[in-house]
Amino acid sequence: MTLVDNEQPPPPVDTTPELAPSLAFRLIKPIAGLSVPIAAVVVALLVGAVMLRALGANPIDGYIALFDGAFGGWDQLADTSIKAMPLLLVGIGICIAFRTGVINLGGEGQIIAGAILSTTVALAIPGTPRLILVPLVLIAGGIGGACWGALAGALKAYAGVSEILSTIMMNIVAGQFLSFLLQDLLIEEGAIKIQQTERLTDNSHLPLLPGGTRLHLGVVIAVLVAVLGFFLLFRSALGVRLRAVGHNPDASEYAGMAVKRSVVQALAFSGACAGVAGAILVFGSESHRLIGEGGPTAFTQNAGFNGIVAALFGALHPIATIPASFFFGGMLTGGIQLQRELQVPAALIVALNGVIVIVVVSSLKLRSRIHQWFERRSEPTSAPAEQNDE
Amino acid sequence: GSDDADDATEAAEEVVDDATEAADDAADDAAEAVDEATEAVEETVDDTADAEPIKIGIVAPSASNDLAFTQSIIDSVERVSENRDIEVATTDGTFIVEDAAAAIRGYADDGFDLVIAHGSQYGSSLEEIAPDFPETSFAWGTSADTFGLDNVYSYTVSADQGGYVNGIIAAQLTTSNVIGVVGPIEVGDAALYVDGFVAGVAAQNPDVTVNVNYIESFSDVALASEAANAHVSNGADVLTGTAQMVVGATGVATEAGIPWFGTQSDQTDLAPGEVVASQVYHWEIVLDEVLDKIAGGQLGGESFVLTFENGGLEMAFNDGFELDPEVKASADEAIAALSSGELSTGL
Amino acid sequence: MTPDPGTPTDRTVPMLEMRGITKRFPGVVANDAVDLSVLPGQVHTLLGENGAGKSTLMKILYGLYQPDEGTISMNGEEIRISSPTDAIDRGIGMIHQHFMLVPTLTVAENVALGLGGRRGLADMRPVKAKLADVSERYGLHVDPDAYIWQLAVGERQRAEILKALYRDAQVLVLDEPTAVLTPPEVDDLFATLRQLTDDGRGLVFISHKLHEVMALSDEITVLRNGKVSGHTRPSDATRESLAEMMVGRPVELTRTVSSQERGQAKLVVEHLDVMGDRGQLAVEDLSIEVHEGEVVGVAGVSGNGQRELAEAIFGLRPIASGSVEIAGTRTIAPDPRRVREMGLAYVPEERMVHGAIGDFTVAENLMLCDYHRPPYTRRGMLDRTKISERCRELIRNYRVKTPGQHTPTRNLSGGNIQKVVIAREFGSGADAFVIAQPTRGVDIGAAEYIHERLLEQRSNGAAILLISEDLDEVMQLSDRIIVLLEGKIMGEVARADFDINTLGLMMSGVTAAS
Amino acid sequence: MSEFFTVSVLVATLASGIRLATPFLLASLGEMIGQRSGVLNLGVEGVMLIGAFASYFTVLRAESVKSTVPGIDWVPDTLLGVVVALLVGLLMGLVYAFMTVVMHAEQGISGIGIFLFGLGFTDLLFQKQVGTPRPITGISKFEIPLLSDIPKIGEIFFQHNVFVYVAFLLVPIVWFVINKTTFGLDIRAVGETPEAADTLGVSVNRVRLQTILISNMLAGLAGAALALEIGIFQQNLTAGQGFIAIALVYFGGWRPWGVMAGALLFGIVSATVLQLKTLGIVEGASSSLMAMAPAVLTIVVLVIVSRRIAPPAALTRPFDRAAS
Ligand SMILES: Nc1ncnc2c1ncn2[C@@H]1O[C@H](COP(=O)(O)OP(=O)(O)OP(=O)(O)O)[C@@H](O)[C@H]1O
Ligand SMILES: Nc1ncnc2c1ncn2[C@@H]1O[C@H](COP(=O)(O)OP(=O)(O)OP(=O)(O)O)[C@@H](O)[C@H]1O
Ligand SMILES: [Mg+2]
Ligand SMILES: [Mg+2]
Repeated sequence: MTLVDNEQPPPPVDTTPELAPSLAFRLIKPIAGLSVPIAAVVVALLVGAVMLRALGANPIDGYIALFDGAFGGWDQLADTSIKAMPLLLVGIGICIAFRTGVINLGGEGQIIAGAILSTTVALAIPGTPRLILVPLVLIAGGIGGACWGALAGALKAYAGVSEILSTIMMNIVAGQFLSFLLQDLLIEEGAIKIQQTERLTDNSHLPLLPGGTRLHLGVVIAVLVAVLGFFLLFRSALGVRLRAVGHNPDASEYAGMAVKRSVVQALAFSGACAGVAGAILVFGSESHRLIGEGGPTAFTQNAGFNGIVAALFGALHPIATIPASFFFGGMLTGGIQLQRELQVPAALIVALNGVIVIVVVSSLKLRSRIHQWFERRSEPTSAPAEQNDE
Repeated sequence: GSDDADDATEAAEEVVDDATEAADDAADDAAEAVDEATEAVEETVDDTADAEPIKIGIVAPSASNDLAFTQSIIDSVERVSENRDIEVATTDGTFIVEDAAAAIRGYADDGFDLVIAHGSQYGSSLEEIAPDFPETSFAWGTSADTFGLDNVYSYTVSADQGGYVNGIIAAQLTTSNVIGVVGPIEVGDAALYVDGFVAGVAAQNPDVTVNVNYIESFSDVALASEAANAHVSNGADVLTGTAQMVVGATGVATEAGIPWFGTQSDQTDLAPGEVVASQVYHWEIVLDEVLDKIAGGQLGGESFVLTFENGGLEMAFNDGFELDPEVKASADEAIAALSSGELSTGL
Repeated sequence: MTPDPGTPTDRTVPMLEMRGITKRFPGVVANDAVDLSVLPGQVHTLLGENGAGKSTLMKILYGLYQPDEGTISMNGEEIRISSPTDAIDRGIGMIHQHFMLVPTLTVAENVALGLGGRRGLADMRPVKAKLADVSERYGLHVDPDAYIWQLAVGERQRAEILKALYRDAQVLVLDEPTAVLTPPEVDDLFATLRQLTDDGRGLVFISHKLHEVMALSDEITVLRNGKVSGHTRPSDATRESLAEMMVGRPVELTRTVSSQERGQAKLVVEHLDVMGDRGQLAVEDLSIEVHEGEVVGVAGVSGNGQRELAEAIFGLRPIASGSVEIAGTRTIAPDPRRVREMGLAYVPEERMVHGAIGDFTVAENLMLCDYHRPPYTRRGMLDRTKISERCRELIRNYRVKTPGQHTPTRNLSGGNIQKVVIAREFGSGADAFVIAQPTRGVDIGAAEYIHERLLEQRSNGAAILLISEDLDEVMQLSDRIIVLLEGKIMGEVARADFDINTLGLMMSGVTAAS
Repeated sequence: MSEFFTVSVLVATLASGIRLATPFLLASLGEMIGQRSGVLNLGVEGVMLIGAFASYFTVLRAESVKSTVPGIDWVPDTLLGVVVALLVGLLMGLVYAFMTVVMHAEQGISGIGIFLFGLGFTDLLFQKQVGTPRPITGISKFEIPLLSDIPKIGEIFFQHNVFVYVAFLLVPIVWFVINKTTFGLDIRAVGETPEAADTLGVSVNRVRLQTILISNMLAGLAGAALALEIGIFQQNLTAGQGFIAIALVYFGGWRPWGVMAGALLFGIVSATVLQLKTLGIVEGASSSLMAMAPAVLTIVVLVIVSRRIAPPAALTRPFDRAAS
């Protein structure tokens, strides 16, 4: 996975030619740039419309239901935000890992690791005051995910095991371990065995935000982590090291950077983000417990993979990953409503998400080509003057 | 002097308080009476001309045509709809528990009369959601627990009973004295069925070995298929299994020509020559009762169990499989005994 | 391997003519109405500063870029070259500035690439047979079964040329072929090139080394900022005049280094053994002392342990035995960060692989070693104002040509990337340096500048170990020269005894003493 | 435990391991060819699902297919299913090539798009076109004459369905193609140093298009192997096998034999776990712990035998001459 370049498109450097392009030209340029992704989404939605039609549903009703279910009111916006939370957190982790040149496909396992550790903590010390317990379980989640990620990092750095292999395999391990715990050590005592823990005490649950929706603290934390992720990557010394290693590990080593440690750290940070998502999924859940019945994805919601898509849509930038996650979160919550109202299978939404990814990602290059065309039109007629401050 | 005055004031206040309370009570009674009257009126309206259909929302974990757990409820609601005016909406494939919670809430929000949360893993979410919608009735299966809420029904099934009957037959069909079971994860209704089956076999013929293989997945069809192969290679000549991934195992039964016992839905279609019998869940027994109670104004608080006795369980024998009449008779006997309560699976 | 019999060998009709070639890149006009013609049997040299547009012009000729304007004709006929396949079909061959070899394939496989094979089989026997012929004829010896990654640069260069000759190129472009070669290798190459021109082939030659240009060329075209700034012949030019045509100002080509008192031993290497990539002993029982205020040159044909030596000193490669001391402290299990903290800095030879990060901005590369130190980082967070100030200062002091400090470094020309690396290392406050190939592929203007800076460090009392295959450079800058051969010291020569012939002989294994 | 170490159980376990390894092997070999040319395809899982559904559905509706396409009455249903699976693999390959080779889309995200599409779309088609799971007559065992009669050996290696033989035969074939043909030379060059290949007139994008098509067809075939072996389709039939197949390419160090070793390791360990459970040696909750074994062992083995083979240098790097 090639890495998307720098923090931001380089600031408009002073290559300003003498002849400023016409006003109309300057107005059209950003519109032309934006038109491509918009057109791509429209194409994807048209494909979706065809599928809806084929399923015997009215596409317009379908999209109204989808939109309404995703963004149609405060409750819907809250649900969408809650759904976006794990995508965002995993996505931030992906930004960190991918920019360090590490392909973390282990979000699923790291979410589970975070959930297991945080749940264990909450079950062990149920009487702790909320003000202490809530931060504690979040931290425990982060630590759980970080350890699981760091293990893959250490395998890569010190044993030469590709992280693509180890993270995929470790997802399986974590899923089975969760299943084991929920059959044995952590299962709720009851007449019928359900793979779930007992109800976690209210003082461990993430507080709801005012406003009467189900929006909880977890969403705020996710956004906060995105901002932290941004500062980590682009404003801290550590970020310089991680990105340097991501772009060119050899040059980084020659410059005196600890490459192996960076790989482990990147996966630890990445795992920590996913682990926090795991904790929030437990402590922000409607059910107030960790449920693994029906397989690990019943709990992780596949966020370990969907988060990758969100991060790449956000150009591996933690802040841009916020709207990207929100968009995919909306697709998922809207999909539930679409299914309920029009009785089309939920699989449609999964397929439609695939189509959106396919079409939008294909269009990105087109966009940069258009961008280049404009660049060329506005280029100077002779080689640029030497830009020395002499 | 001042003390007396104080006392007097207190006494006066008490009197006033009492009076207010009495007035409140009266008002409450009146309001209740009005409510009841309204309800009565509404009921009559329902019973007579207008007849707005009862809206039922179903939320279930796997596909509605999985020939297993989810399909059992869909089919049952279908059967109920033959005699009743109901309108059904389904959200299936909701294996993500939080999505199920959202769907349950969505149906309640949309004013559905009955929301069926068909998955034991949905219970804990329902426990939190149901109190927010006191006017809506919820049904949760499979479980015996209603959380003490008066708008939640729960329903479950003595899956062990059918398992037991299947076990009795299976023990008579095996010649190798080895039987294989392909299970998903050892929890809930699946574990109950398997345990019942093992008990049935043991009751019939203690010499038969039952190899139980939980493949640790509800969805891995390929692994289920290979688990069945493993059973066959270990000498099993009768197979059974439960949950939606067994469609992988029935193929192995077909190929090897080995008898198969089904559960949850009639699985004859999966292996027309090999399925001996399937335990079929008739949730309509529960549904009918629940709908009657809802019509009567009771929104929950009760729990139902499908058994042979109440007709919620039925053995569907496959006509395409020639079963020795003696064996069939022993099965019928077991069913009768289980129905009458003479016999228990011991679970 | 005679020239195509159908080709007239009339040596006055240009076999290649490029006319009015213009090529624009976003923000740059790389070629502006450039004309170039090559006669059969002629070496036509393209000269110009880094980024003048030489490679671009040649990439157009080879079908890698399409010109925005202009025409190309061969043997009088106008042609369109839309891909390298077209170019190869027309008899154009190119030795690229950066080797175009697949390191994981053998020499023979690299040669056979794209040729197809009988029934789709990659049978190397006929390839090797023909390759043996070509090698024999032009004296280009490389083991056809060796993997490219196993080869030294000189051998890679020969493999590159063989690829073109195997395809019977009539016009051969050589983009800085000598940048990585040692003087004896250059001599061999030139002998081969003369043989090629004798066959009637036309050559386009690009180099930053003026003495080579003077020695080899028939015609010289000078480019500046994408335009032709002059056209001449060696007989009408001097190195000084060429330099001035390129740079637009007089350039000091020879430099006298004043002798100065050396101080204490700063970098001491004793009895060092280091293993190479292929498990052989690459450095053997090697001892060197570099004192404050002294430049010690390490000369030698590439692949004789120079890289391993530098990497071992820096902790990038394990030391098999022996020791390294920096400022009196022995490095134990060193890693680059600790070595740097001990005051040693390193300019590695491969700037794009080891020296700089192409996707990072100029500013980020300038700070690559210091970013984590105060005042640039406080409590873990970068101080962007301080960093920006520092970068502006370095860019100004080292005359780095860049649109701005936030430009991605890969968009800079090679010489400027090298200046970025030099600026970073010299600006790091270190007082001892290991510097490898500081001016490889760098134009004379920039090279002059880098040399100036190096000597400035020396006069400030820095200890400098200068590793270079460019004998002129080593002789110009060093106080004494150590010659390396097969990982061992062949001998040491003091400044007073510098002589290009003696050194050349020592490099090939003949000791000065004998 | 002693029950496990009987000859018949060991033989059955090995045979079962080989069967389980087959879909992995087919998909991994395809992925490996793609990666050798510099293309990472994370969409294998999706293409496997599409291939599985296509072959299943074709067999299910073989009659109507045969009545619409004249002259193919003689073709066995399963073969028809395989052909259709290869065709849809080809189609998905074209889509993926359009995205990554023509449009230069980011390979990782493109693959995930294909995966999501495959996952949702097959589920949708299955629900709308098939409904409840309906068994088909899948592919049956083909006992290789003579060889299958060898005691033990015959049972382990020569009593399988055709997919098994095809998959294992592909190993030397792929090795030969990559190492001994000009096409293989092109693949290796393009995956390592596309610029160099380009300067010698090798069309980087055409080679990549070809490997993408091959790789997707093999993924489709892997799906068919799965569906036709089990004789049924269900949503998410592959249950993560495509991702494991990708991991096995890394396990195998981009070498066909290494990939085969990985697939066999994974398959045989899975089969062993199944046997241990079947025999009641592993019971209860600990059977979840045992289910980790294939994943854990793959990592452990790789740590022990680690050869640190570098991936193809140009993996995931789109090639664009104008920008190089
Ligand atoms: N692919 C490209 N995209 C954008 N700009 C380019 C590209 N290739 C070259 N340029 C620009 O064209 C100019 C000329 O580059 P060129 O490679 O021809 O220089 P050169 O004369 O070969 O330099 P050097 O001596 O360093 O090799 C450079 O300033 C550079 O900015
Ligand atoms: N994508 C790009 N955008 C802008 N300029 C580019 C780009 N790629 C290359 N260039 C320019 O192309 C020029 C030449 O690139 P080339 O690949 O020939 O190597 P170089 O770095 O110039 O070589 P050397 O190290 O010998 O100077 C550089 O000056 C650089 O400025
Ligand atoms: Mg150049
Ligand atoms: Mg250059």
